[in-house]
Amino acid sequence: MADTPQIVMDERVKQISPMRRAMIRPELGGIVGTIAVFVFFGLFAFDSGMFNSQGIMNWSVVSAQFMIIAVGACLLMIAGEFDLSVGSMIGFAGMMMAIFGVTLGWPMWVAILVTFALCISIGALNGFIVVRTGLPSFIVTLAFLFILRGFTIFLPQTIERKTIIGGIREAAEGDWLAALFGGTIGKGFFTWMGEAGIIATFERGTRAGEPVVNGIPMLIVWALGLVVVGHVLLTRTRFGNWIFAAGGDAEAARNSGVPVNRVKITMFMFTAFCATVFAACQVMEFGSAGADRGLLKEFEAIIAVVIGGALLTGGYGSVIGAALGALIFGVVQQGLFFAGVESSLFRVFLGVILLFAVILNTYIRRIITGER
Amino acid sequence: MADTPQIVMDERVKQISPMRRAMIRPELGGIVGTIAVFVFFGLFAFDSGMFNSQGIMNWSVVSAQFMIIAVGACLLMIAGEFDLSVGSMIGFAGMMMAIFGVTLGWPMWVAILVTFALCISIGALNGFIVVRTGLPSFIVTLAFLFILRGFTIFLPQTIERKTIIGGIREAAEGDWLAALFGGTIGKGFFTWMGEAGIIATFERGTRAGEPVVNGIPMLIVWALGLVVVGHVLLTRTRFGNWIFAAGGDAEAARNSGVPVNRVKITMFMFTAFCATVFAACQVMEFGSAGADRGLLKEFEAIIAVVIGGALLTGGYGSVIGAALGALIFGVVQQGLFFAGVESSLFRVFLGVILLFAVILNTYIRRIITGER
Amino acid sequence: MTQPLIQMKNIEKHFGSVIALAGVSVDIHAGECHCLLGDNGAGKSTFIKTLSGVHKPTRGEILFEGRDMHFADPRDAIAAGIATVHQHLAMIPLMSVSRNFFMGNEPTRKIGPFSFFDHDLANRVTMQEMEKMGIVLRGPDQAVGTLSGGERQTVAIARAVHFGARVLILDEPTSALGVRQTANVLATIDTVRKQGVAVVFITHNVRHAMAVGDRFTVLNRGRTYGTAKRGEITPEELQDMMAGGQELATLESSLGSTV
Amino acid sequence: MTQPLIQMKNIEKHFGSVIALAGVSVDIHAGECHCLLGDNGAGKSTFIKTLSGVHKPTRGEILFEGRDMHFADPRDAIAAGIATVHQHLAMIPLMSVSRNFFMGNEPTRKIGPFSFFDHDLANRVTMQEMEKMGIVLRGPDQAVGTLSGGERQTVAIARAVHFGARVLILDEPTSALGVRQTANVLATIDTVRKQGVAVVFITHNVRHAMAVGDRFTVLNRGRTYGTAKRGEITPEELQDMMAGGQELATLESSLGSTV
Amino acid sequence: EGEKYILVSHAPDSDSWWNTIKNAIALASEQMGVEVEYRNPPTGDLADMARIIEQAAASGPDGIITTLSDFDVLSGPVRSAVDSGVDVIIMNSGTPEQAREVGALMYVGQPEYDAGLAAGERAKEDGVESFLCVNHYISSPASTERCQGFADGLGVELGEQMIDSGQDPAEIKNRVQAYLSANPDTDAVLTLGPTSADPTLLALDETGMAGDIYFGTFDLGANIVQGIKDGVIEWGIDQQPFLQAYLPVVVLTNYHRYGVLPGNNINSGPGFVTAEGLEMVEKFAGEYR
Ligand SMILES: Nc1ncnc2c1ncn2[C@@H]1O[C@H](COP(=O)(O)OP(=O)(O)OP(=O)(O)O)[C@@H](O)[C@H]1O
Ligand SMILES: Nc1ncnc2c1ncn2[C@@H]1O[C@H](COP(=O)(O)OP(=O)(O)OP(=O)(O)O)[C@@H](O)[C@H]1O
Ligand SMILES: [Mg+2]
Ligand SMILES: [Mg+2]
Repeated sequence: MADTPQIVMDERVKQISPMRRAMIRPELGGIVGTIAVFVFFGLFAFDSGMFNSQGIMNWSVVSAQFMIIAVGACLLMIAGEFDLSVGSMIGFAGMMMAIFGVTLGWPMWVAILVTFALCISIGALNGFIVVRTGLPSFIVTLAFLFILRGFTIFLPQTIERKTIIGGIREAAEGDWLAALFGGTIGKGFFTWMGEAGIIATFERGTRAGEPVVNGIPMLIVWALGLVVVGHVLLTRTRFGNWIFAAGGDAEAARNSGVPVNRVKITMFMFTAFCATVFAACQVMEFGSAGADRGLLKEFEAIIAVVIGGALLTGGYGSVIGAALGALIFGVVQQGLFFAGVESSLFRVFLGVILLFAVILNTYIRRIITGER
Repeated sequence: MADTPQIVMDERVKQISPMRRAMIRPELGGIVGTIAVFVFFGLFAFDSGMFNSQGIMNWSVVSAQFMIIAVGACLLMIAGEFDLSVGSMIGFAGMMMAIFGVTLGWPMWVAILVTFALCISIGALNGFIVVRTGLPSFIVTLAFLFILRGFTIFLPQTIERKTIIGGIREAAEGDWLAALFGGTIGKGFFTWMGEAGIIATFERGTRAGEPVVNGIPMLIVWALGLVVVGHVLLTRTRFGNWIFAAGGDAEAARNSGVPVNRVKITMFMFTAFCATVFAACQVMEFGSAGADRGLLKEFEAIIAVVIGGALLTGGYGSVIGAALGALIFGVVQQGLFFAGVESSLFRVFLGVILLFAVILNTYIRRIITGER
Repeated sequence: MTQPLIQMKNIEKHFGSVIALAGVSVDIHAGECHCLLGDNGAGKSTFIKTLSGVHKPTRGEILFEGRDMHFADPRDAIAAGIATVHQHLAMIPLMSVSRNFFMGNEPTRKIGPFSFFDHDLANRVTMQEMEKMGIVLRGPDQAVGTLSGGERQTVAIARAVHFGARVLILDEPTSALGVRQTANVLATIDTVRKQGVAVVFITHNVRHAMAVGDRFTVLNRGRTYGTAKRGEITPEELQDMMAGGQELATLESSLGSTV
Repeated sequence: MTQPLIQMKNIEKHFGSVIALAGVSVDIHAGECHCLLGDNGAGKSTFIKTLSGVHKPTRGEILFEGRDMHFADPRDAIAAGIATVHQHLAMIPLMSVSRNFFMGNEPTRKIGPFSFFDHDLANRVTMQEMEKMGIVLRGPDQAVGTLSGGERQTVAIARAVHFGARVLILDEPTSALGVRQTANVLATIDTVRKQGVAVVFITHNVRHAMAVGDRFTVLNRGRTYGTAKRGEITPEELQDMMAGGQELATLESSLGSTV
Repeated sequence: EGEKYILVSHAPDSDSWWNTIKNAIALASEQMGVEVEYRNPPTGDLADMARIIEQAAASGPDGIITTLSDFDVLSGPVRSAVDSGVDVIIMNSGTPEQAREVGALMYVGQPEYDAGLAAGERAKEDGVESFLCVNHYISSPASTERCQGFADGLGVELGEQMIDSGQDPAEIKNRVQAYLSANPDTDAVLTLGPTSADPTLLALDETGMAGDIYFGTFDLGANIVQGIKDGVIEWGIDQQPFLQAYLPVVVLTNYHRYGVLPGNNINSGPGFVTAEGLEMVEKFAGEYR
């Protein structure tokens, strides 16, 4: 029998320094972008109030919103699919909560739970159609974009004779589950900070004397929670490996014993879950559900994920990256307002940043994966 | 030397009947859909005015609109890319014509030509970025969706202090080029038909006695022209073969001597051209350009193309199919109005039709291409 | 002769109007290398895919140690100890070598109620196994996409050997490999066989088949054309069988000996 | 000896930090089959891609009939009479056989000022050429995706033969083929060579190389390892060269003869 | 009996303000015994709306009630409808002059620019010198006109005081906060409807500026009414959409049945709703108000 010949390192490849190797990771684009964005606004909008406690809370909340849907979109995209119905799902979920909780008068926690169940089932249906027919998810979820939005307008109009249903805050008063989405935490701490003069207090109006920021909204808690869960799931579990495999090459993964269909359907469900969390937080904060909620959110989620370094075609990406993408997106959006840039130019900036981000990320990814 | 052994037909495959083979073509889904749609509305909306001269003109014009952008989107999609910036491009092109022709007061034909040049260059830029960086066209054109829309809002806002610029009809009066987009043809014939009582005439006002439909709008002429040109280009020319090849497998095509980059960039330019034609017809007909023109038209184009049987991933499709897809889309959209369906349910129908159409088309395609 | 590890009886497989397998029977014994030969499109890949759970046979039965087996999907086959290296590589270029190595068989470690992917173990095992095959990786987190074709093939085989306790199926593993890599793979087959594993080896190369095969089954147009034992058949006879029984005499004379 | 049709001198090709070719020189003569051999990753495909215009060499020169040549892209090479069948098939599964056959070389017919794709001619030629190769198509509009792998390979070769007036490059055309199909391809190479075409044939199979090759160049790690003429070298020597000069003696003894 | 009317709006079908309109025509059709259909361009694209008017005319109704949010785009189709024998009433946007020009019977509504101007003048009296206009529908010309009118009423440049807020409530809220903390000496906030007013209310509440900053809004909704009641919102400009839809139906029906027609246009707004007399408003906000 042959003793296997010793194969040595290829002398035809230049070695990459360990320092460079440590830096080259999927999140790098996101990290660089985040630093760039903060430096930029630190220079041009520092005295606009963007970095006082209120300002920080301002862009944090916006970024947290993006983060919630970006986590779902990121995992789904890594699993090789994407979901254009996220925005419509947000509108639909909010409306269903309002119809169940206000119009039908169910206890709010029942309304919320039933809505979650309903939306996750729709996510599963999306996924089921995609894996069963082999159609591109672009088309299938585009169909659901229309279908869900149609129902979101049609149902309240038929049932309640209006397209905004209010009174949710009142209906949710004292509800244990609603408090998980609508409240804030750390109120005591912020009050103390306000008294100690660490953060500013209101000088005028009905709440003079209270601290300008009176707690961390649950929205932010959810966002961070989802990012952590998503990150651990993706990088530290067996299921995470399956997500990468399903997106990298579904056929190969299936042949290696990965239950690809289950993975994909689960990810569609998780995306729907994230959209519903988004809707629940929004409905509880604003107290009303409208038929126009969530418009274009699917694109915003995809943009955050792509800025965060994920590959549109699946199999590559990181939740931390997506979260940083959401942060960049939120900071830029709010920062332009703080900096006083003409607001209709926001879209132009967004487009340009998106282009630069993907070009940077492509470059990084090629180094990592040896893609050609 | 070996005489090459004679390989006979494989006995392990059932033969397909010639009849079935003749029917199985990319357009089949579109043809079946068209027939189904007309039968449906013939039954349910016949006496609603949908099939009188005015009604026919109505859905014809709407379908023609879809057709113009669908032809571009179809060829681009067959070449393996797609363009999400079509809608923004429509808004942008119209706005530029208005700014050049009205605000700056250039002769309308100069304004139109400069706009065409500008928009086609933007299309080329889109294409150039896509082929150069190898980024998915989804992302690149999404960036341009935002950038162009941003400028479409920003420019008139800054220059004219409003988001809508009117007075184009006046500026275009007597312009030879504008007439190519805004006028009608066959006036004499329609007048005769009106006099002969074949079609209805106006009952009052300054136009009393004239026929209600007084000619075929140039929009329809453009649509049919583009469909014919697109179809011939795709099926009967060498360039058409390159389009299929570029979309089927860019690498393989390149190795076989197909100038893939040129083909793709040209198709991006052609899509931009179609969008500009759309914008020109709209602007000339309505006499004003607004920042909200063309919203979501990119999806409508893609939907028409996909209903028409093209493959989202490129390399397969037909212009005739796309045109039928546009016809179906237009007839359904207007027909639902004629049939008096609750308008918020329109989207639900659209989504459901889209799903059915793609499932049917996938089935047909698998038979043709032996895809697995 | 002992009881075969796997008996496949009259397997048929239809894809719509295409009849890929029209009745194929093969026995596979432990510690033996069974070569599957045949023309392009004869149905070899389809046949082993029914064995590895990718396709469900339309008709026919699979006996594993005498008991009836039904694989719903590849996971079941893998769980039963059947490891497969498919013709079109089952590697995911964007993923790291160690993630690929353990794809579908991830080792887990419990921390409290949760079980986590045990990266340390995975990395260690991967480096070890690859070293055994004579390939030194830059690191276990190197993406498979950066490996050469031969190296990838080796990862796939190493993986199958590591997990494939009972049966190892190799679908044309050597077709794209250089001479040295081929020698390596053949040597590995030899080792594995001697460890008592049943090997199913598909190839178009008569010499590769003769080098390691114990038995040779030739498929032709979806049917078993015949089975022969090592020593009972000459390379030339085998070659004629593989070409579907056609004598390639004319070619031989002008181009010399067996191809 | 006559002037070579193509001389490639000291070709180097770098991809970023990867040095794929570190200086390779090869002469190609008309009417001769030149075999290119070597380990996986030796640079064979990269080398022929510089010849077929896919890659621009980083350094080195290509002389075509003694004149300096620069190919900006594959079209130029094709125009100069260099036809290539790439290792990873250059066929588009969704397109019909005749469209594939003429891809990049579409025959046109003028009607007025416009030139149209001449479908009739294309279909006729395709059917003829495929029949010559022994493959009867259902029709010229059958999609390539419905052909078996071997049939596709044959289309690619038929296409290259049909258009490749001067030089025909085949990158591992036989690696996935059955015995009969392989014999077919080798016979085709023989025919074409006798018609005065220069053939460049890449393979890992020593026997295939010996069967049709007139000269053999072995690449190793991006460099020319050596060139030999038919009759000057034994299969065993050639095999040792291909494995990078390592003697495979141990393997030989246990598994018998050349693989 | 059973006359058929079609009401065409320019709003995308997610715009909630039009809900009142739908309710009004439902009520009017029931009371008058006529059939009224509601149509709108799904994305709010005015060019699509022109097609809908053509379509409506083709389906041969007795009358069409439509907005005239872009005269250039809509005048052609409306005039064709009139000429082909369909009676048209212009509602909501447009001006009485434009209505006359296209041959409509009458105009019912609130000229947007004038409403903005009136509001601006009122605010000026109250000592406002700078403001923020939260435009949630920037691509619609009517909403820009409101802001422009308000600026002209105040006698200041509009400039960058109008922001494109988008339609997501959280983004609106945070953009308003961002603007206000970057421009702390802003005197007033003007919102253009419930979509932007509701989040703005929250924004002001959170920044503690509620009740302190001068806050006016167009159109009513449940939260706006509550805001007026709480003293956070100074006034809401009520254009009474109910009347805009209800009256044309009644007018058309009576015109067709008895040949009677009011001699003049009807300005349904601007009416300023303030803290006084809120009861009925409160009860029906978002439904009939
Ligand atoms: N999923 C499928 N759908 C339809 N036909 C199929 C499918 N898979 C295989 N076939 C057909 O079944 C036949 C057998 O294919 P298979 O891949 O098993 O051949 P093979 O013996 O492995 O050939 P090769 O030596 O070229 O790999 C071929 O005619 C092929 O076209
Ligand atoms: N586009 C590219 N970018 C980076 N590296 C490349 C590229 N193409 C080839 N290489 C590298 O160049 C080397 C030579 O590759 P090539 O494909 O020419 O080998 P080969 O001799 O054809 O091997 P095989 O026998 O496996 O086909 C390999 O190390 C390969 O990884
Ligand atoms: Mg096979
Ligand atoms: Mg190669």
